[in-house]
Amino acid sequence: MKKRIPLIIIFCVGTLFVLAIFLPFPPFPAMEGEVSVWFDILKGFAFVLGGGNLIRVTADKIRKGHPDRFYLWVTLVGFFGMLGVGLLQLGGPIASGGDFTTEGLWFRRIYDGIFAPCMAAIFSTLAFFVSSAAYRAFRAKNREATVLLVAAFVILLGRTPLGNSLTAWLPDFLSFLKIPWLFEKILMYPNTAGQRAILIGIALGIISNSLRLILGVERSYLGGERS
Amino acid sequence: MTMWDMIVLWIGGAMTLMIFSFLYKDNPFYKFAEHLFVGVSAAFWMVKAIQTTMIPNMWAAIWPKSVTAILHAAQHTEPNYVRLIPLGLGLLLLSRLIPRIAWLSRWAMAVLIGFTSGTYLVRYLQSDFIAQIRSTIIPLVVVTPQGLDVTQSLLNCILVFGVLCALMYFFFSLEHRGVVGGISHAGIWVLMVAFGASFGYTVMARISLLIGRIDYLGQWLQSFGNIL
Amino acid sequence: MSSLLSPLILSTPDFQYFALDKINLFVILILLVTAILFFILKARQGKRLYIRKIAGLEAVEEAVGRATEMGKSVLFVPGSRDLDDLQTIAGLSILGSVAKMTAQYEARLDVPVNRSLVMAAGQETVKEAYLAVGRPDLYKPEIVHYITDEQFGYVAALEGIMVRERPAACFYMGAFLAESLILAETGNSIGAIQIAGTAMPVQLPFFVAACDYTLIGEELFAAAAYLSQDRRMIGSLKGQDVGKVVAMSAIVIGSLLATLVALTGSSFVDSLFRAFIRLFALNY
Amino acid sequence: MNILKNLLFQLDRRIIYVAIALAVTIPLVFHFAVPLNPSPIVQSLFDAIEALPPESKVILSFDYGPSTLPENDPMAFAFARHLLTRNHRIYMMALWATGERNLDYTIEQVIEKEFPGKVYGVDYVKLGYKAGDEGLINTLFKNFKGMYTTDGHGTNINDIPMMKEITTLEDFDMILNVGSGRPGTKEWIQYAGDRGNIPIGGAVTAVEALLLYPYYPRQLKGLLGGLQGAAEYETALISKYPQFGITGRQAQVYMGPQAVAHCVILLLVILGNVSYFVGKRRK
Repeated sequence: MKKRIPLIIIFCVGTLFVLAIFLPFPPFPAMEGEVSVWFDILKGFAFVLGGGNLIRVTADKIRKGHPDRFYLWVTLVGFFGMLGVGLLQLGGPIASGGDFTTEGLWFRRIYDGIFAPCMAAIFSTLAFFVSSAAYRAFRAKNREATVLLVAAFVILLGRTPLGNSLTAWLPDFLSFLKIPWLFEKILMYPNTAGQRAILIGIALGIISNSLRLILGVERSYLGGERS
Repeated sequence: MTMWDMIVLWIGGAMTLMIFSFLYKDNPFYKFAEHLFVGVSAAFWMVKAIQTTMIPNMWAAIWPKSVTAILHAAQHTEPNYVRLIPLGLGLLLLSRLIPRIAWLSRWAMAVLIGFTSGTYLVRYLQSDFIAQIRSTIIPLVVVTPQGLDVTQSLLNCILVFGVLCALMYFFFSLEHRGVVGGISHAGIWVLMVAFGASFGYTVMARISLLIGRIDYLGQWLQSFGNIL
Repeated sequence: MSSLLSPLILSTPDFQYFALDKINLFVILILLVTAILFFILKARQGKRLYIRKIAGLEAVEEAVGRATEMGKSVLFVPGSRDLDDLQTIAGLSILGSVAKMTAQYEARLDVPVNRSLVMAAGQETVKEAYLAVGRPDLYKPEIVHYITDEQFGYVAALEGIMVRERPAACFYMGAFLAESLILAETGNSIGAIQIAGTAMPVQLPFFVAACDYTLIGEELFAAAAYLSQDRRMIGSLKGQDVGKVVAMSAIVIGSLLATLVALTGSSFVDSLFRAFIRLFALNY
Repeated sequence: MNILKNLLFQLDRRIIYVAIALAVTIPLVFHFAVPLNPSPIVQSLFDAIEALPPESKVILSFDYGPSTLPENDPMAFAFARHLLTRNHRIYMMALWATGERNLDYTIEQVIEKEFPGKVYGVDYVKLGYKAGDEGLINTLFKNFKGMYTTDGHGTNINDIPMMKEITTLEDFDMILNVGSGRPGTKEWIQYAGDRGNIPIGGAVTAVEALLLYPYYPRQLKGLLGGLQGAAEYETALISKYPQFGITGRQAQVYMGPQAVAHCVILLLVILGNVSYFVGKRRK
C-alpha cells in the first residue's frame, strides 16, 4: 500500500504527460507550463526541509564540539542574517517579482558584497583548473589520447593570433593545413558528429529510463527493487 | 561612489581574495568565506523562492484579495483554485517532518517524478532523437555547377560516418569485437576529437571569467588609492 | 473557474482530437516503446541477456572497497540540478546501488546535495538501500544533507569537504554545469578514485580529462540497470539498442537517397527522399 | 639542473596557477592589446552598417546577462560608436530583463561620455526591457507602439521625435543583436529578419556563435563571435575612424590576456608531453 500508491501515481502522471503532446485541445497544451509552476511551488515547500536540515546538521556539529565550531557559527549567522534581512525587508521593500536592485536595500548590499563576489570568484577559478587539467590530460599516452591532444591543440592554437600567422605562409593547395581552416572544420564536422551521437544516445537513454520509471521497473528512489 | 558602495566593494574584494587563497591550500580565510557564502546563499534562494514563487504563484493565486497590499496586480484577478493542488502536495511533502506519516511525502515525490519522466520522454524524442537524425541526413557527394566538390563531399562523409561509428560505441548488447569492435573503436576516436575540440574551445570563456575578476580586483585596489 | 479548466467545452467545427501534424512522432514513439517493452517482458520470462562491460561501472565496487580498506569515506554528488532533471533521478538510482555497497562494506558514505527535493529523495533511497542489505543500524539521516541551492556555494562547500575529509572515492553522477571541472580537479589533487557520469555534453570533456572513469551520456542512464543486475532493467537496455538501429538505418537510407538526388537529379528519387524526410519533420 | 628536473617531472599545480594568473594580469596592467585583422564575417557586418544611408533607423537589442559582460559589453560599445559616428538613430531595447542594466551602462559609458552632442529622443532612445521573449518580437512585428507605449523612462512614446515614423518592425533599416543565448540572434532572424526581410547583424558569445554560422551570409549580414569577433570589429572601426584609437579598444585589451593565457596553456601541454616522453625513456 505504502509503495503501491506512489507507483500508480507515477504511472498515471507519466502517461498523461506523454499523451498530452498529442492532444491539441485544452487543458493539455497548457498543462506542462502549469505543472512547472507547481514544481516551483513544491521547491518552495521543500526549502523548509532543506533549510531545517542545514540548521540541524550544523547545530548538531557545534553541540558535539566539532573542531570547526567557529566556522559553523559563521554559516548560521550568515543564514539567519540574510533570511532576516530578506524577510524583514531592511532598507526598503523587495518588489513582488523578486527584484531587489533598488539602492539602499540591505538584501542588495549583502548580495553585492558577499554573494556575488564569492560566486564570481569560484566560477573564475575554472581558468586555473582548466589549465592544470590541460597539462595533465593532454598527453600522447596512447592513440585515443593523442587524438584528444591533437584536436585540443589545434583548437587552442586557432584561438590565438599566433595560430593564424604560423600557417599563413602555406601555399594555396595546402590551405587545408592552415590553422583557421582546420579550426573551423574540426568544430563543424567531427566535433558535430561526436556531439550528435552523444545526443542521440542520451535521448534513447532518457526514453528508456523514463519508461522504466513510468512502468515501475525502476524504483530505487522509493526503496528497493521489489515490494 | 557612496560610502556604502565603497564598503560593499571592500568586502567583495576581500571575499574574492579569500576564495582565491584556496588555490594555494585550504586555510582559515577560505573556510570563513566558504561557510559564510553557504549560509548567505542558502537564505538568499529561500527569500527569492518566497518572493518570486510562493507569494505570487501560490498565495496570490488562491487568495488574491489577501495580498493586494504587496501585490497590486492581484486586485483584479480571480482566485485560481487549481493552485490548491500544489499546496496540498507541498503539505504532503512536509509530512516528512512527522516520522509516523512520513511515507505520505512519497506521493508528492511520485507526482514530480511522473511529471519529469513523462515530459522528458517526449521532449528528448523530439529535440534530440528525431531532430539530430534529421540534421545528419545529408548527401555524401556534393555536386556544384563547377563539378564535384571533393572537399565538401569528404567533410560530409566524415560527419555521417562519424555519427554512425560513435553510435556503435554506445551499443550495449553487442560484444565490441571484430567488425563491431573496429567500428566502435573508430567511434571512440570521433568522441575524442569532439571532447578535445570542445575542451579547447571552452578555454577562452574560462579565461574571460578570470579577466573579469582581475579587473574587479583592480577597481578594489584603486579604491584604496582614492582613499590615500 | 480557473483558466486551466474553463475552456474544456469546445464546439468549433475543426475540433481535433489528435495532433495529426505529430503523427510521425507518434509512430516513432510507438516503435521505440514497443521495442523496449518487448525486451523488458522477454527478460522477465527469465531470459538472460548479454550486456557488454562498462569499465566505469566495473570500477565502482573496487573504489568502495579501497575506501573501506583505507578507512576513508565515499563521496557521492548527485549533480547540481533538481528532481525535474531526469539525470538527477538516474544519479539517485546509482546512489541506491552505491549505498548498498557502502552498507555491506561498512564504509562511510557522504552525500551533500544542493536541492531540498533531492535531499528528501536521496534520504529515502539510502535508507532503503541500507535496509535492503540488512544494515539499517548503519543508516543515519545525516548521510544525505543539504548545503545550499546556490551552485557555487555548493561547489565551495564540496571543495572544503574534499580537502578536509579526503574521501578515497568520489562519484559524480547526474546533471553537472560548470562545476564539473572544479570538482574533478580538486578530487584529483587529493588522490581520490573518481568516477563521473553525466549527460551534459558540454561538461563531458572535463570529466573525461580529469576523472579515472567517465560514463558518457547514455551510459549514465544504463548504470543503475547495470549495477542492480535487475533482469528487466537490463532488458530495457537491449530495447535502447533497437532505437540505435532505427537511428542508424534512418541516417544511412536518408543519406543514400540524398546522395542519389544529388547525383542523378531524378524527380522520382527526389520525391522519394522528400517523403522519407517527412518522417523526421518537427512540428512543435 | 634540479630546478629543471622539478619543472619537468613534478610541476606543482600551484606553479601552473601562478603562470595563468600572471599571463592574465600582466597584459591587463600594461594594456597589451592584440589587434586582429577582421575576418570576412565581421567585415561584412561592418560594411553593411557603413552602407546604410545617414539617419537610418537601427535597433540595438541587449539580450545578455551579467555572466557574459566581458564578452558582450565591448560589442555593444563598438556598435554604439559606429552607429552614432555614421549619424544613425539608435533604438535600444532588451529581450532579457538583465539586459537593461547593460543598456544603461552603454549609454553612460559611451554615448554620454564620447558623444555629448547627441540628443536623447532624436539620436537615441532607451525603449528598455519588455517581457515576452521571442513573442515580443512577434508582437513588435505587427504593432511596435502597442508594446512600447512609453520609453524606458516613462515618457509617452508619441512625444519622442524619433519614434514618429515607427509603426512596425519593418520600418527599421537594420536590427543589431548583442546576445548570449535564447532569445537572441536566432530568434531575431526567425521572427523578424526572415519575415520582414530586415537585415540582421549578430554579436554573440563564442559558444553561441558556433550555432549561428549556418545563417551567414543569407539570413545574417555578419556575426561577431566572442571576444575575438569584438576585437576584430574594433580593428575595422579604428582603421576607418582613427578617433577611437584610444577609447575603442575594450575587446582588444581583453584579447591580450586571452592570447597570452592561451599560449601559456599550449606551452604547458607541450611541457607535459616532453616530460611524459622523457620519463618513459628513462624507465
